[in-house]
Amino acid sequence: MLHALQNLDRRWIFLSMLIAVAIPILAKTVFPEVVSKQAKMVFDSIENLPDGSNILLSYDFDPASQGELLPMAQAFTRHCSIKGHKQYYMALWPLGSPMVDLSIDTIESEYPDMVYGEDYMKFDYKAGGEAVIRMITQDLRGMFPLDSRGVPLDQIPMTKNIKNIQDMDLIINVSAGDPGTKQWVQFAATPFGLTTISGCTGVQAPQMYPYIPEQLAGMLGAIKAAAEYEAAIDAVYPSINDNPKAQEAKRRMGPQLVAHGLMIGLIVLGNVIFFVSRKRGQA
Amino acid sequence: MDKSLETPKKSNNTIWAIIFIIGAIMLIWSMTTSRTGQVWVTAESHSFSENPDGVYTPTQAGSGEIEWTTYNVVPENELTQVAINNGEATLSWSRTIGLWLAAIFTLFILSFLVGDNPAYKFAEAMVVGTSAGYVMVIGLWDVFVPNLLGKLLPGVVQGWALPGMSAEYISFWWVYFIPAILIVMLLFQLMPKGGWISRWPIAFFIGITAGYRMIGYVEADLVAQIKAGIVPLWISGEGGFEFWPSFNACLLTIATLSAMVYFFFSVEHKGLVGRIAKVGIWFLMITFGASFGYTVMGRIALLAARLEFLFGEWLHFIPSS
Amino acid sequence: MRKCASFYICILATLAFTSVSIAQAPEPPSNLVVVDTPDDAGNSVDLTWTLSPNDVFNTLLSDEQATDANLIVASYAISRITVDAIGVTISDEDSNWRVVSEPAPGEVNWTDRSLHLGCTYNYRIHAVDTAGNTSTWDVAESTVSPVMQMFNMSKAWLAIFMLLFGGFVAYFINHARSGKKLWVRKIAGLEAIDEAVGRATEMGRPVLFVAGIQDINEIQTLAGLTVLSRVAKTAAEYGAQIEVPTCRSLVMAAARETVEAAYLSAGVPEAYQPDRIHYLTDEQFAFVAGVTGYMVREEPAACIYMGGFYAESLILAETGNYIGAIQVAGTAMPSQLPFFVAACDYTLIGEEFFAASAYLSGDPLQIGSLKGQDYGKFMSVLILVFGIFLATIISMSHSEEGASVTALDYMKNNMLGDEGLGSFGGGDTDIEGDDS
Amino acid sequence: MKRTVPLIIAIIAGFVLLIANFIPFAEGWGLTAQEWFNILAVGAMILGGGNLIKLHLKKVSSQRKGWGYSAVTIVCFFGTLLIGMLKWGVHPNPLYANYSWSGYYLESGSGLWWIYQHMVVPLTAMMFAMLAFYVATAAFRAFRAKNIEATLLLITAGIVLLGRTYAGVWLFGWLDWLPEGITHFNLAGIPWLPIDFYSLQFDRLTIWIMEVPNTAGTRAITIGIALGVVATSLRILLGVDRSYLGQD
Repeated sequence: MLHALQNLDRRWIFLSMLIAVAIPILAKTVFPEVVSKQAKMVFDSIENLPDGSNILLSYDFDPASQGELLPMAQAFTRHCSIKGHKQYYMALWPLGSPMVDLSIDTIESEYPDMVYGEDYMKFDYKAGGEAVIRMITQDLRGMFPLDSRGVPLDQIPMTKNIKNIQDMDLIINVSAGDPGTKQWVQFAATPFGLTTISGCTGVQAPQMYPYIPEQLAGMLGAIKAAAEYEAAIDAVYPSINDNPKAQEAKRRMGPQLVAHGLMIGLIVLGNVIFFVSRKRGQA
Repeated sequence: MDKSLETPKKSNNTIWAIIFIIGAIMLIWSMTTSRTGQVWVTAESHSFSENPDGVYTPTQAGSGEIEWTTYNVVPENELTQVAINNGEATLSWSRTIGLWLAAIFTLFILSFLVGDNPAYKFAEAMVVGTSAGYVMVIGLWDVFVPNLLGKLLPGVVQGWALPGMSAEYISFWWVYFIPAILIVMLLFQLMPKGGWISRWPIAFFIGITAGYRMIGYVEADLVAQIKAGIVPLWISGEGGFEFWPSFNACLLTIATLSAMVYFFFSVEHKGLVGRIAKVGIWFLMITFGASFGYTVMGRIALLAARLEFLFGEWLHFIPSS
Repeated sequence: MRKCASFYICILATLAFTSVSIAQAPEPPSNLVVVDTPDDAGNSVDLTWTLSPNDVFNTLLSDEQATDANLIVASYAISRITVDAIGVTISDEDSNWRVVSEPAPGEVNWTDRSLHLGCTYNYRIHAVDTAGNTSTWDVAESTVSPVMQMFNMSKAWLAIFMLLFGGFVAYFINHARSGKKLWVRKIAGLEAIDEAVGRATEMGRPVLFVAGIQDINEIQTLAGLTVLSRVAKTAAEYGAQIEVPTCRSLVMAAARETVEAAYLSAGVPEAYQPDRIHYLTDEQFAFVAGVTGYMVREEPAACIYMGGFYAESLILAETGNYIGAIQVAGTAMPSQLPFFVAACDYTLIGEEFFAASAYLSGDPLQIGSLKGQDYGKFMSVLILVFGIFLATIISMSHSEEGASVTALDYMKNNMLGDEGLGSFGGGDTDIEGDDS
Repeated sequence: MKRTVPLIIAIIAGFVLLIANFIPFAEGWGLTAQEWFNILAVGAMILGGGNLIKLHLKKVSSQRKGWGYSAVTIVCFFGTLLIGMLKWGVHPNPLYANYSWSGYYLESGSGLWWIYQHMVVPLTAMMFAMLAFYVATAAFRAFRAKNIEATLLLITAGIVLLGRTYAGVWLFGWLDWLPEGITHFNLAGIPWLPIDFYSLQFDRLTIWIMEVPNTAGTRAITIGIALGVVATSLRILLGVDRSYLGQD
């Protein structure tokens, strides 16, 4: 038995992980969410702004991470749209631009009253990472002469009177790495005191905690926080409950629960085998 | 990774056979119950004609001077037999083939779990080529054309790709020759000889990075972090002394300081310092444990999203999002 | 304070009275004051105003006004005119009043950042209600010309810290270069490496070394190569075989040089086999597949990972564990450290890895910087301890003023904040041009 | 020429950026330098693509093992590049209908969009998602509680894993069955020391771990890294570290 477990073909483990994730997806299991402090802080920083505030949303992630980050990015878009905030989208990753398009699609299909150029707009991708952040804290036009539709910023109502991103009331950053939340904190939030919130991958989340609350007004770490944030929006705006697309992160918590359980089971089992075999080896 | 130790060769064929059979059953089941992997679209026509100002504005379909058609995807749950019958919705072959390819490529990569195989290698070669090409196209249209070419040849760029741009030269437009020359110098690195020429732009890169990183890190990660670490160890609220907040503040301080002591390299880890460093390493381990948990959580979310794609968009077992 | 309030109530009463006579329009905001923004390049000014009495956020609002839904302020509008300019021509648009901002109700300040140095501007503000009726304009008392400051005083302490921390590093680098010996503590992980190589020799199996997947210009790769030189030397002395697959061709070239030199210094140049140090591929996962393939085939007795790693850290450590090798790792990637710590026998954590490299190489640049950083850390700890001490005293004594409060405020707001040098200690630090 | 000029360029560029933070007059210089930097970053992208292709071309021309896959990479690269550069299948921008090149390069339905949607997205996303499987095998075969440090790490990880799902709440559901006098009480009548067993619920414990020990540990690491960056940057700005200039 012990020997068999020690030499277990690892494809059995692969298979168990596949099943652990697939079954809850097919069964469409959804668990209730308790809104934690962090998710509440993020919700409040958008909710408590006066309607029509300027919000910069920077999508610094790519399709590889969209499983973790797209639900929260979409939740940010929906929340900002419900509140009628002016949304300025940008991307610091070359593959972030199509992620912004997905949010724009959401606005167009779910909030048809919002007008491009008055309520939301998109800037192109620009290369340079943190240097782009530094530059637009002082001069937006130097980096973005045109918006993504090729219109000069002076002809767009939303950007006409915007000199740089110090004119923003809030910066939302959805980040999968570098450049991402750390760079926004270093080059926008700390030197200029701009209120910044972040949605980031699980890999980065623990490293952002020291910045909260002074340098980062709130943070959503990975899919769990996205689910809590969705729940927070649901609680205040129940109409969004009917939209299955707005429940994506909550749906994804089902696979998470089973897979986390599997992970703990595997670690425990692995250690039991380790200790038992070590004992026998000594005996 | 390697087959020799972990996977006896003969078992491979059995596994492949089982996988193919299960896959075929799922596919047949899906195809008998739904429109597996089909993408239906509706047409939308765009029509423009010139107004007296010389600007092209949208007009009635069919009456414009410039016309084209785009297609919008009909979501699975909105697709009705009526719409199909009256020709409103049509099957998009390019998107349907694309969806099947996307699913097949996903399975190619998944096949690596059984063992290294040509399908995986093929998919891997493709991802490297397409993503590199894609990034270069974006760099061209989003940065190179508007931010460099648009400054050096504003008239040409305005009349060609960015009609909204001003066709006039800005003052000091010629300084943009400097980054243009630096790019050319950078590309010398690809040449068999003259690689040293690329040192100029690389030095520029490194100098700028060093300059702004130094400020950014000192301001946000050093000074601001010290400030954030200054908390009173004795916290009292309305009801007087509060134990748990004070306890947390003490723990936070002890943990921060002891972990910093661990990273002192001018002192031997002996005696008191050694013991403090030991406490520091324990707190670091808890930090790493938290990081471990979060990372695992993230990795699983990625897999869940891909399976949702396979089961939803492709096989229609669950509503696609 | 109370006096002030009653004064405002008087004004309000008057205003409320007069508003009846004006047909259906909100009261204008008042007291528009425009001043130059301190510490800038002369392209912005700060505006402040007092809320309109019809603003729901106005704390002085009487119930009667609040119920008048028609008059509630929906937004404000600020407009600007350029009255004078030196050196630039004023465009037609700017020579007339034009709206430059529409603050939401409840807001009492705004910064106009799109100004030009050398121009003079005037501002006015009015309130707009939900029906679109506008109040009369409240014009700023005086025009304003933005001024450029010589030095950004709000960053004065930042500059001091930069000089201080930079000074430590520069001093110690200089010190080390002048030939003085600087002491760095022994790094425990290095003994683990020797042990691992020793065991590999006993078992007659090779030693695997991976220097991360970053390119040669990254500092972690360089540190990894320094450790490699130690590993190679030990292996050469013991007569163990060493295998170094690399992810970048340049790293391969550097690794070959390093290993050759190590074998030479161990006195066995003939045992050096360059083919054992080979480049696999640039692609992350393909590289790991290649390395793990080697691992399960050859079963090295010791696996040493030193450098910058990403997601592949997990796969490497897992395979190494499976084949029962002794594993030693070192990286400064915070997100990958947990996996190495959990799966390897010994891990050099973050800076420890750089310290190991400095310790081994004896390079004055590395040792000097390490020493400088230690002093920087020491100073950070001192500031932290002193600040916590002050904060605790204040909190225990419930005092709201006194020397400790002043000192803590100065620390947090001036030294570690953005209020500049201030006037702590009584000295006049206000320099020319700083009109804050 | 080969080493001195680059050294001067690096030092000047670095110092311009540095002083632009402190002297408002120099702000404009800093902005110009950064604008060049961002444009040059595109040059780095081209260089990256060029290096990749050079490498794979070499493999193909020498017909080394697996050269067929390199050929696939090259074909995919040039195919994507060509389709994207020619804006294949892209309609004009509706705002400027008479400019045929004015459209969005990633317009839905265009050639590049097709490649992005059906090749780039599934391939990159699945490649990354494979880590979920590796993490599972590593859990079984590699993560061992062999000493106090590793044990602490694994226990924390377990709590966080459970605490970040519904299991964190569910596992402690039995607390609701207990009378309040047991779940909440003050130790030995000391009023300032409230004990609340609900705080041990894994979801709350996770939040505590993140906010106290994790924040502290990460803060220590962050401060250390910041000082390290100061040291490396300074070595470049003072011209003592010239490793980026290479050997010759």
